[in-house]
Amino acid sequence: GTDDQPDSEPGSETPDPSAPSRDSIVIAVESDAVTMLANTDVNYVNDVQIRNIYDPLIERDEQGQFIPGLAEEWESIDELTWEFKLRDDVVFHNGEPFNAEAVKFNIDYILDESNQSFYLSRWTMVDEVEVVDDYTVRIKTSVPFPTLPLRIADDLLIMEPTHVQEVGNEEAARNPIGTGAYEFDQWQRDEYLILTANDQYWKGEPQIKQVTFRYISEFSARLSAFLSGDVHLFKNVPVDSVANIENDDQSKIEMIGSSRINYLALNNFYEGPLQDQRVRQAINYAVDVDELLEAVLNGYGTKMTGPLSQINADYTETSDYGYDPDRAIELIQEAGYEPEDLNLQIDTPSGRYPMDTHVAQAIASQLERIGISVNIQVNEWGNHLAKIRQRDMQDMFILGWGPAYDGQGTIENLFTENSPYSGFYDPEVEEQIYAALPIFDENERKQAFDDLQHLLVEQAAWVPLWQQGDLYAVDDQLTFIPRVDERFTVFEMSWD
Amino acid sequence: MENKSRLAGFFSQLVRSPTGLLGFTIIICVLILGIAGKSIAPFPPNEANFINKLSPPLTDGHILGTDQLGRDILSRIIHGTRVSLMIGLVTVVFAGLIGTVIGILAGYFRGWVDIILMRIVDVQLSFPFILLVLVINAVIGSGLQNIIFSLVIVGWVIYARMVRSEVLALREKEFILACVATGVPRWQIIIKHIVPNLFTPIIVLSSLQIATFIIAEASVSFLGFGVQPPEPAWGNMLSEGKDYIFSAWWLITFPGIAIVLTALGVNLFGDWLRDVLDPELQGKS
Amino acid sequence: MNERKAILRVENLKTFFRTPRGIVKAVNGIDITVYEGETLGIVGESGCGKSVTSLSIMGLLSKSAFTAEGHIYFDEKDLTKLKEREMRRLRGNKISMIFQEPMTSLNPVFTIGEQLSEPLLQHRNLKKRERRQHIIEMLKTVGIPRAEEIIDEYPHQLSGGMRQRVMISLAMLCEPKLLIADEPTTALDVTIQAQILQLMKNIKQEKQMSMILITHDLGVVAEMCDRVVVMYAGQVVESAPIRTLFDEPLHPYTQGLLASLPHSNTRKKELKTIPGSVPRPDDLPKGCAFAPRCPKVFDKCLTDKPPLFEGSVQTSRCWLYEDQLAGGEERRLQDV
Amino acid sequence: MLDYILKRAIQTIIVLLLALTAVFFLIRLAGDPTALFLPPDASRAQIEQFRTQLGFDRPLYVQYFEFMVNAVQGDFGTSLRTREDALSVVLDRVPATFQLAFTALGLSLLIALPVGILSAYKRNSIYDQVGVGFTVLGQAVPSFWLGLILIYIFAALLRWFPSGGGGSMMHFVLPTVTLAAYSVARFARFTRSAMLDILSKDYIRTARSSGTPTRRILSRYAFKNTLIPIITLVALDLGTLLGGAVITEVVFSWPGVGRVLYQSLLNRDFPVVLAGVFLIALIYSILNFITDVLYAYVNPQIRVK
Amino acid sequence: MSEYEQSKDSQPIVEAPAAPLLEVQELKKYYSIDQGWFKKNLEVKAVDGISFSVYKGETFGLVGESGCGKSTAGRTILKLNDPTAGGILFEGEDISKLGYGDMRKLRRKLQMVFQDPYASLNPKKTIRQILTEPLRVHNLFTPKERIQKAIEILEIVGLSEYHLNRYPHEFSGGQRQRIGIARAVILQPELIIADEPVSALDVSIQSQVINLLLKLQKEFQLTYIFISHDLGVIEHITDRVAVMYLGKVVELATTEEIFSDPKHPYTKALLSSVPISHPDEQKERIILSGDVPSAVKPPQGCSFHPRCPDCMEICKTKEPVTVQLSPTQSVSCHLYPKE
Ligand SMILES: Nc1ncnc2c1ncn2[C@@H]1O[C@H](COP(=O)(O)OP(=O)(O)OP(=O)(O)O)[C@@H](O)[C@H]1O
Ligand SMILES: Nc1ncnc2c1ncn2[C@@H]1O[C@H](COP(=O)(O)OP(=O)(O)OP(=O)(O)O)[C@@H](O)[C@H]1O
Ligand SMILES: [Mg+2]
Ligand SMILES: [Mg+2]
Ligand code: NI
Repeated sequence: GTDDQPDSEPGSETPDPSAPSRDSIVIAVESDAVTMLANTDVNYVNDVQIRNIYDPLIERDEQGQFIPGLAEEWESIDELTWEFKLRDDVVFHNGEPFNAEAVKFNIDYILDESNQSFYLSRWTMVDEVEVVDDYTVRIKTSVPFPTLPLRIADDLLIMEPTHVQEVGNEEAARNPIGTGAYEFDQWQRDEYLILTANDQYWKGEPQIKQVTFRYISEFSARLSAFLSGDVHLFKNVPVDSVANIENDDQSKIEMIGSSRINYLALNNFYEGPLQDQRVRQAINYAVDVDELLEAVLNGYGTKMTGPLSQINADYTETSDYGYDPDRAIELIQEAGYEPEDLNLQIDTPSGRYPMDTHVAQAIASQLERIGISVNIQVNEWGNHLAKIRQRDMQDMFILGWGPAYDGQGTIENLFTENSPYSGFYDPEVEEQIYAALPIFDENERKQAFDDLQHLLVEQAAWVPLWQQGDLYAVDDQLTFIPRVDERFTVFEMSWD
Repeated sequence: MENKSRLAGFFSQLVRSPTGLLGFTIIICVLILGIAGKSIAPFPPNEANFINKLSPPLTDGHILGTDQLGRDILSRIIHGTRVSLMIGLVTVVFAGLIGTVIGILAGYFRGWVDIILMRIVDVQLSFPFILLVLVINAVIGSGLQNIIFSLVIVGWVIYARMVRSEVLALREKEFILACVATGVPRWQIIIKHIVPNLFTPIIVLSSLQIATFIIAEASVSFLGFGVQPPEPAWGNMLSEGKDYIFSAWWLITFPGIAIVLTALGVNLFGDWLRDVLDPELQGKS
Repeated sequence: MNERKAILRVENLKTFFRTPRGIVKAVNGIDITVYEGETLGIVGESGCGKSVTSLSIMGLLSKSAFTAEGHIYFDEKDLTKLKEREMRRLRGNKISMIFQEPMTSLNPVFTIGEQLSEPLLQHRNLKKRERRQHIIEMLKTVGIPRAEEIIDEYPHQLSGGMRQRVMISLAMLCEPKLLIADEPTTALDVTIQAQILQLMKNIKQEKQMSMILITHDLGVVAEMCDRVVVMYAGQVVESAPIRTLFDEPLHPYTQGLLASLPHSNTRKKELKTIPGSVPRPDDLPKGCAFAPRCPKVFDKCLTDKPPLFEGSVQTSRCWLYEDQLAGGEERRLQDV
Repeated sequence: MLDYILKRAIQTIIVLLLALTAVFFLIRLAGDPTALFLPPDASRAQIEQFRTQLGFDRPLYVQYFEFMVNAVQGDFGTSLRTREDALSVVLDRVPATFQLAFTALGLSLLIALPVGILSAYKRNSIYDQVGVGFTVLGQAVPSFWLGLILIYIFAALLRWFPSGGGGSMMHFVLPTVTLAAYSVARFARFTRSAMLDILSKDYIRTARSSGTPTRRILSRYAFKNTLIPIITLVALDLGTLLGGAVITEVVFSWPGVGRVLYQSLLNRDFPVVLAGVFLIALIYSILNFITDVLYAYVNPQIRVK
Repeated sequence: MSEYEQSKDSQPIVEAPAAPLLEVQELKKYYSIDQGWFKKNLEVKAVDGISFSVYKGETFGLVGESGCGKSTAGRTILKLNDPTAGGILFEGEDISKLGYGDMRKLRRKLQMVFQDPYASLNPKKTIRQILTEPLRVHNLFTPKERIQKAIEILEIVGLSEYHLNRYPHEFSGGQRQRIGIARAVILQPELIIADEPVSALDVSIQSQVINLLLKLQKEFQLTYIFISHDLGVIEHITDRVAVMYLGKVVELATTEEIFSDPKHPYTKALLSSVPISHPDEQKERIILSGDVPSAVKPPQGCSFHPRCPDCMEICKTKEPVTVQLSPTQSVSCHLYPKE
């Protein structure tokens, strides 16, 4: 933005422009938070907001590696028990101390069915939380749970127990208390959320004193609010608008390869040509991912060759099918078809992933180059997801998955019969997946996941596209380092 | 001969009204585009050309520029004419038919039929048009047929109301009584005497409804339930282009102008038609 | 009779309408004189221009109408030359009008009192109370019972006859010099018509005003008028004192009209008729407008338009009287 | 009057019940909300459990009756998303919607009435042609397009007004203009034709014959008559403005009922959608009722008896 | 030689035969006006028990002021409205209970001419369609013959084949009324009810149409029920007259009796209200005070008593019965007590 209007808190009159006090920030997000309760709703937009109020036990650095948060260290004592040592210098916004009871409360909160936490299914393997002493806590699981730290890092945030118990969930959902860098101030549904700095924050005093999340659903409105200086930061700039922002001398673009991956699912749940591995391979040959990336995404994205992205802990390099239309035709013919026989459908959501409908249209035109006819079905997101869940999808669909930091979270949830998100299922593959999951030994586990990745590539289980390139529009004077986990950690930001 | 002179009279009246003539001209142009679009369009509408994407108007023969996939906007608008017109016309035809039948039933037989049908109408009127279209589309999914279907479901109501009140008035007219007195069977009274007298108001209403439906399609597309790409329709062009007002204004400007012009033409013509056909106004002059 | 002062003189008035189908010559050159204190009847068939004439005098025609030619002198002022503002000062004050449709001529959303205040508000400088008093008196004069209550009621609460009385009181409020009544009783029942006609007679006598009474009913004319003007297709075809007209009608049209009344014929026998129907104003014959229906038509009628031939008390627009009556003035020969 | 109110109330209740029924079944057809609420890795068992919690496992008619029984008591359940009371989720948005709708309505009338009256009075003049031209144009412009263009010009290029959100007076300008554009067109056209109709009435001629000046005829006599049809139209449109401002609310991120309904629909947050539909239908009916009362007030023919 | 011309030769039956063609017995038609769900509907007693007979070949007149129920009576007799009570005997058969379908067949013999020549013709139909439709729905003749009939009847009513393909709006009021009459006559009915067929027409046209009606009556031996408020026309054309007031027949007599010796005070007042026909004519006026009361709340007793110049005490409470004063004249008034 041009004019210095740092404080454009909605509801207030425009502040005096002569006082360029740069201690507040406005971040635009697509939609309202659902609730201010932690550990309840899995929605991304919700998470990025409340993570400024609540802290996790385990954090990630910008590259997604675990670093200590409220927990100073953690280890697995045996296959079924993890122990966490907690910080002893943290207090909640209301002055209550943070301790092991708080951790227990929050995990129990997830496990308590009456709270209807959407995280519950991921945590069912947790049996019990044991408070060892004030700052030590043990988590016992019913089966080996090697990825528990990951769950803890990605899901668990710490709410103040007595507050929640006293006021009840409904009130706590409107009036949160955590240990985070920012304290809750006000929340106007569908308009804004205002947080103010927690000067007692255990990591130090935040530089930015006030954060406003404004809810602007239309991109154009978001961009214009940004360009006019009402908003200082927002995510998901469409690739074709990047130049606009870069050309504005008060603005800049920050980009990072996200942990979220996009792919073209090849559905073999459903009787059809795609049940033939050769046809799936042919499609892998016929789709020119490089061209898509370059032409549709203007290069903003990192190409993938297998099921996992490079930032995934279990990533191994797999070979790329490359673009080979002739080979594609051959394979189709081997499978007993002519490309012209094939009439396939691509389902795509609209506006869910960068350029999703355009990617679908571009893929369609690539497939049409070798003679396959393709029709496109654009679904409203709810319908798209429901179709996948109900296994009503036709031949192919576009979907994204994330955050995908580990092999298990991705592969188990994508390529088994229970989970229809890749549209791919093969009994042999599934058997191998289930064999790999409980392996606790680091090396063995790595090997198993390496093999799985090669197998999936060979099976042409899907057409891997790319690691989404997250594009942020940032006020030129704001120091903001984008994170793979898509979070707005305001504590880490500062004005020049 | 009679018809010829009526047609001639129609045109001579049209020529004298600047707004009517403007509307008529626009409609004719749009119709020509809709019918002959394929042969007029300079490029295939769905041919992606990534190298040329988002080129501004007047580059490389793309008079109105290209879109995100390098497709020629002019060609897409021309092809979209067909879809938009089809939505307008087909919806009007079906909504008109259903609404008319229901309106006649309610108006002619009155009593129970009327009460039930009119409560249904009330229900539908008690929540907003666009919301209803959205709900229906959320249920049945998006796509051309579905849009038309939902617009029809929503659109018949206005016809039903209008036709009902016309029929209520008509059935008290002396010429209908005269039919009864002559011994004309009831169904013949409806079909031969009431229906022909509904044509004028229906045509006038339809001429205005077409524009409403074309705009409604665009709105529904805008909210994400539109015609399936790559098939170009004005609404989905706008919806695909809405994120580009800053980077490529032509994406949203030209299809928007196409809609506005068409709706304008249809409305102007409809207004004029109403003035000309309205027997009251005619009687007075 | 000639010594009497003319209060209104209409000279060669032509009122035309612009329509999409061209110019309609609704009133095509008429001359009317109204003397002080007399009642002039205008009769003629539907569409012959009676209402347009009266509206021209009042200056109440719609925008598509224009005065192509002619003058209307009222109190020696030419109304066709007056500005709207000046005309407004006359309307409802010096000249008033009663309309045919008592049902639609009153505004349904205002009380009787509110509507009747209007002429007083415009032309008289009265306080609110005085106005009300005045209105109530007027309502009583026209024979409205419960005037104090009726004044606050709405038109739909009154019957047709009552409304026509209200219309009359509206016209009479400022005691105009000239009252134009355009078919004041056509929409009413005979018994009510008799009441209203009686009332109008009384009021006229009392207030010593002049009146133009427009009607298609020769009976009403016979009852009310001193002189009669017969119109046909936008023109005056005959004018005469009332008895002369009934006893010695000159124009074949007037003769036909009188002859076709049921009273003038034997019961159950065929009535005498005028064949054919009134020509449309945009489709007038070349010669005399009545020629196609005239039983006494001869060659000249078909080719030349007759001027208005004037006798001492009677005028007639018919070639039959070319010799008997004085010839029309030159200008009339030319223009038609 | 009392029995009239009773009759209206009964009618309204029937319409509301029918509307709720229609939307209930429509929305059940829209499919299962579980997909959108549970994380993608939720197990089948958990999905089942969630469905049980929502009561989706029971026969549809049982769900329907239970819903209706609760709905009649004003209980639409809790939002699946926010776990707040569904009706209050919608009710919270009513003020914002009302503000926008009434400002837009005010603006529309402020422009439309004079334009309509004058173009009727000066029929076929240049003024009329231009006026009519603009009103037809107003109806031909899709509101989202107008909204985006306004944002582009006035928020982004000129930076005169904020591009969205609620709050200060400045925030009202663009959404109000967008929302009003269509109604201005409609009202002006309607006023014009109603006025034309009234001006040709006999009683206007009567007023003129009393020597009343034109201005007074327009502003006092004809205006009150025109008001009758206009009130009906305004009520009809106000209903649309209140519930139908979806697009404007989405484009301008206006925290109103339309937007929350739209989002709840996308999220398959059924209780909120149903509560919203109920509320809109209710408001609409109430408005209609108020209209009728107003109508009776200006139209004495109805008032008596 | 056409059928129509043939029938010219036969003599019209003027003498009333013993059996009436149409007999109306205590006919009632009440309209109910919806007053909401919780109020009793208002009842408009538009026709409240009228009885009369019409004989073949005669012209029976119905007069009365606006709103007294003339049109309702006419329409109810033709079953364009369902009667509330009472009998309608046509050629001895009670048609008051017939359904739409059965009635349809009878309509060949019962026709109607309407008041408004503009509203009574469908603007979307050509004259050909309007005139052939009655023949078509009654399955008379072949399509070709129907057109032939239409042309014949057009010529009889003074129009020509040349007008066949025109639309109603191309005709003047008088011409339209002729078409309306032609439509009624083309089926050669027994009875025509003419509801104010001339009151919308100009004086000079009125006489043409009356002549046409007289001519047709002679040619086809038609029976008319002629409804009008114009006493001049009634006097000229009818044989017998019923005077109606507020849904009731107050006096019924031959036309001569009514006009020369009216008995009911209302009839007298009505006749005296007719404007004079020559300026020299002197007329004794009975100016009635007050308005016609509404049919929703008819006054107690004799419904005419509030306006009646001869009102007596009994009139205010007791409804008069019909008294037969002579074989041809009957009246309902307390001035003429039953012996
Ligand atoms: N506004 C108008 N535009 C065009 N023609 C008009 C207009 N008003 C009247 N005329 C025509 O002028 C002629 C005279 O009309 P006018 O109303 O004066 O007739 P009238 O003698 O009063 O008839 P009636 O007895 O039916 O009232 C008619 O032919 C009519 O068609
Ligand atoms: N469809 C109807 N519903 C309710 N009341 C009606 C209806 N038709 C007529 N009436 C009432 O019935 C009474 C008689 O009406 P009808 O038309 O028969 O009178 P009329 O004698 O023909 O009068 P006019 O001379 O005005 O034609 C009137 O009070 C009228 O208001
Ligand atoms: Mg007139
Ligand atoms: Mg009648
Ligand atoms: Ni008369």
